[in-house]
Amino acid sequence: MTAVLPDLANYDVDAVRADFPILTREVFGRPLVYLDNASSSQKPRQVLDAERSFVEQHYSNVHRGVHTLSQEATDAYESARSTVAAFLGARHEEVVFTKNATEAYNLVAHSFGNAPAGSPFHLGPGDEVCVTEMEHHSNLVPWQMLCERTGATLRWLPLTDDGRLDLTDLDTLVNERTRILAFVHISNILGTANPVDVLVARAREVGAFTLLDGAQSAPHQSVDVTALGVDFFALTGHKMLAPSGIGVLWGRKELLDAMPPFMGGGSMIEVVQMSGSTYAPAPERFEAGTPMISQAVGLAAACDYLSAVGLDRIAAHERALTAQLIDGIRALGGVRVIGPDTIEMRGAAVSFAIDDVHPHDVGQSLDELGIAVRVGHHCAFPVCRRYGVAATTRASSYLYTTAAEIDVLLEGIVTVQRFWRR
Amino acid sequence: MTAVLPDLANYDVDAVRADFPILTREVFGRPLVYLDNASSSQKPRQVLDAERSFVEQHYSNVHRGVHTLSQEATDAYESARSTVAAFLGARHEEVVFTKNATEAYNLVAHSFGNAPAGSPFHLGPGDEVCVTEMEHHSNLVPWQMLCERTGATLRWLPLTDDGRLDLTDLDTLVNERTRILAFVHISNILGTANPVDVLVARAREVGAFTLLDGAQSAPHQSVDVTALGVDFFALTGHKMLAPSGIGVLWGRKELLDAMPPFMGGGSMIEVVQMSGSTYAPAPERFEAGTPMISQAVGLAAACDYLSAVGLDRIAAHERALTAQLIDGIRALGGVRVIGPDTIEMRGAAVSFAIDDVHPHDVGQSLDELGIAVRVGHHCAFPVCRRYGVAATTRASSYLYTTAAEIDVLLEGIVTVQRFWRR
Amino acid sequence: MSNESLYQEIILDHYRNPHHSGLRDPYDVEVHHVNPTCGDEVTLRVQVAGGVVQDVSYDGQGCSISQASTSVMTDLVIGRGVEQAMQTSEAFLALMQSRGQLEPDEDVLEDGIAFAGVSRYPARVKCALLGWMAWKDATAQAVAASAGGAS
Amino acid sequence: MSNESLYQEIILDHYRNPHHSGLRDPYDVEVHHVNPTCGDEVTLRVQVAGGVVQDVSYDGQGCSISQASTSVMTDLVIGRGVEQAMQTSEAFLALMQSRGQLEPDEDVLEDGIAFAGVSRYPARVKCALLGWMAWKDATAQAVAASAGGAS
Ligand SMILES: Cc1ncc(COP(=O)(O)O)c(C=O)c1O
Ligand SMILES: Cc1ncc(COP(=O)(O)O)c(C=O)c1O
Repeated sequence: MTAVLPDLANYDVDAVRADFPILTREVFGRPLVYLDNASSSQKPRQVLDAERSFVEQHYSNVHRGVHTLSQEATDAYESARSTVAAFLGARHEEVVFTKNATEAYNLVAHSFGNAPAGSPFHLGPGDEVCVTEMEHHSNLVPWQMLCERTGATLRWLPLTDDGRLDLTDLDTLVNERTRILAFVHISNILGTANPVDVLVARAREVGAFTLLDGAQSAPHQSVDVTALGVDFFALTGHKMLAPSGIGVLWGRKELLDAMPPFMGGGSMIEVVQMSGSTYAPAPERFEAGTPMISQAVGLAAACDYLSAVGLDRIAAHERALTAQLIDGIRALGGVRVIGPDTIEMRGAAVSFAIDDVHPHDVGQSLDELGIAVRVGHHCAFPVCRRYGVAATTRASSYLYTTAAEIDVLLEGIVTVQRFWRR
Repeated sequence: MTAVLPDLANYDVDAVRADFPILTREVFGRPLVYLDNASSSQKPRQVLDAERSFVEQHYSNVHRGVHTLSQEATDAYESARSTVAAFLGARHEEVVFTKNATEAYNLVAHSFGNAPAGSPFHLGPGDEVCVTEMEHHSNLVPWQMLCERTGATLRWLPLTDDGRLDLTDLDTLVNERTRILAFVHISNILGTANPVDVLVARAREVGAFTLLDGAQSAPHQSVDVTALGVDFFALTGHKMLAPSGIGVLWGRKELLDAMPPFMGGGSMIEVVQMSGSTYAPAPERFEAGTPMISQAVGLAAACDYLSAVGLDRIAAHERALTAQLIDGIRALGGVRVIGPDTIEMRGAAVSFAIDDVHPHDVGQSLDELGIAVRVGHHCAFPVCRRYGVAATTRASSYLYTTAAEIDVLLEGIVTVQRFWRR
Repeated sequence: MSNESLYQEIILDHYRNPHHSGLRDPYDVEVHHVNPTCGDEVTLRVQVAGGVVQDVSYDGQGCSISQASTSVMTDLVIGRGVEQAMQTSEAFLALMQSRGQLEPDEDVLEDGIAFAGVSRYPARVKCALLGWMAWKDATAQAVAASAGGAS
Repeated sequence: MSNESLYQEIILDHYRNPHHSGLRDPYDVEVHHVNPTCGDEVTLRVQVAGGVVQDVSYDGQGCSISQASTSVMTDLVIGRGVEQAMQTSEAFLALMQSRGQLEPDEDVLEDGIAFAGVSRYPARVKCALLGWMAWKDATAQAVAASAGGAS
């Protein structure tokens, strides 16, 4: 891929937008205003082209083949792994490709669940897993299921009224019995950015493993897993310009190599006999079956694209938009932000509630104005319950969002308020 | 997708080939002769175009969103499910999208492994799982792991010298203790087509569930899961013209709805509380996290393409090529087919051994002639051991393979023999 | 909102002025249904006598679609024979599952035809069905109970 | 085969006429290594004395690359000091892992430079390393044993 990017001395959002074919679409005769990025992002032609030219010229299955296409495909797949590793400040062998972030959490939970007594990963009655009340279902349900299977106990850090983690009881909730502390880097529903250092420090004190859900951070800011000091980190490609169907589990190599496998099948084995098998080292151990070959190529192209634009610039751009949105909402009246209502320690997803209008009606009415926002529980049911709402409306920007689009949303909210005022 | 296909009154392989951009490639200055289809197939532009135009015009995350793109993407994803269901003679709700066939087998094995005592899916010591000695690792290792977790016993149907299932002890090996009989429809290494009816009849007698590995059948012949009478069936998209990163588990609806979930996360839930969750019915129950959205669209386009060409014609075309290859090999001398050496009850994958030449050297030398074949254990280690070889060379044709290409391969084998004769 | 809007005037009218709302006595059966995907809920009572739906009353939380649909439903079933009302409910269900492909029959569905557009929005179909499903459940229970009592 | 061929004449020569093949006495350590991805195997013996690799003998099954590479290896280590031989082995390993990016040093690797092309074929790298890894393992054991004996 040669990402022909303009000079972005001043962040040139129009140049970025020109790379995204779908952004020229109209909805109900209006220009599409895509503010559902926390759910999934659109794809630039650089990513689509990288995947397509790979498939049209070099496609084959990967690993172990000796013919030319097989070597080329393996090279492309493995150099995609290197690109992602570099993107995360990690080593090549520490990057496991999964189909999404959800599989990554299930992988770790199942692997731990398969560990025999005596293994450092083993869990049983008396052991604890700690999460937070703001987890996405993907980083909650696998741990519930693991606890059910093993008899371990699930605990969770509660939330404050202003949408932050309540760390008052951190030392009780994360304790000597805690085997793993799994938490979200940036909440997809509240937008909250969590204090990774504080949580990692406590986990280290008690010898618990840490897993960080980076589904909402990796697309929006530069991430260095080594600097973060966690043991596991996951991201999902479709939220960061890459194709659907690919995600990443990053784990420290010595942990991955020591963990039992999750899924069994081709590529993850060493020697297979009918009576039993031995397993390959990581990352292969966790990549059973034919992998997401062209999707890995697409993900690498997405990482390249994001790096070329610059994660720091993207973060700064989104920060300005988030401030504009939060300030705008406050100015409107009759609309309440659910989650932090300042831009300190937060991401670009902003959930809100319009007085007396059901989120479904908000979302549908905004759609008729061309504005795509998400309504619902955002796979974070417990958060809705915590803040006493059945659902929220969420607007989330990304590198191609413009200040003008935020204005369209704010005007749209006014239209909705007028229309539904009874 | 509108597959503009020529009239194929006589199977027009050139017209088919024109749809596959990669087939114009050269390798070492020679036209690519791609005979590694059992490992993975190439993709026609109809599939690439379907996926790309979806992403450029309708992409969004699926399910629960109310905005237009979200509805369009959900429609595309769910109608892909309908297309695949129709392709298999199944019902919409019986089609679960997975990342590959391997995940499908792990899904069933893990779900069974999660079933509490008393459940029809529960396994424990004294229970048995039966497979065959010709399974792909993907349909073997998950069952080994399940047996290890549950204390159940793994048994297997052995092979005859001519590459068939040895059914002599079928009634002992599949017995009242057998909970599930998992077997391959068409072997990827031997080419053998197994007698599904005989095995299903025996499984029914003893009340065992049946799972059929269709990774090598669905791409090459028309499959009707209802007529086959099995309980579960799986395929993998990349072997049937679809993108990598997508597969299908088909299961009878009443079974899928009753089975415990495999992975936890978004979309597969009904109500989530911190203290525990309830799960959605199938297929959602088994599709945790953001699915392979554009890949499902690609898979549906692949099904449409295969149907337009006609599975029966494709099967007939491959049958002729397989006969040509087997006869040609026999005529050469010094080459032994590993697996059935007639075209009765077999697929298009032909494994062989050239006297005194290591398969790695065969594969590499053929590559230098532009011919892509697979060498190795083909993820079927026990089969190699059974036939006393470390590895085989395998040539496998598909709908775009020509008789001329089979001739090139046969000549290539002669060249290899000459070159390596010491 | 636009012409193609989901929000037909009929829907907005029912939402703003729901028919038969509020919980009333007497009733045979009361049910509580929840739409797990959005948390909407309805509590609904039915009274059936002589094979006729005598009354349906309800109270609930939800979006305009679910509220209006429940209101329309009460118009279509109260005072009708159970069998006929069940048929109407099937017709509404079929319309909702049609993904915009069915031409609704005004003679059968009356104001319910305004929901035809909803069927193009699978995410909203559950909203439109919430009240109907609650009614069907409650009525089936009431019929079963009276049949049980009669036998 | 073509000019770009993996199969350089040097490789074919060693494959057809392997040097130092066959198992010989005396030896200090014997190891058996298997390449699980293709089933190739080698049984290899080393004799070390006075810090020098006195002999390496072997017997094995495998493709031309693994056979020839083992033959080349014996030429490069027999009669050399253990330390120097280990350095040569590291140089060969580095070449194999270079994915075609390293220019091999003929002074160090002699016939081993013919394997430079193999590094472009990750699937074959394990073949080329089989004999080397077996030698390294056996030699390390022999050195450890004699060090243990001496202390
Ligand atoms: C017979 C058979 N079963 C299962 C598989 C596994 O397919 P996948 O690797 O796509 O999961 C394959 C292909 O590798 C196969 O040939
Ligand atoms: C915070 C967070 N974690 C995890 C996920 C799960 O990602 P995926 O559905 O791609 O597995 C998401 C996105 O839905 C998310 O926002």
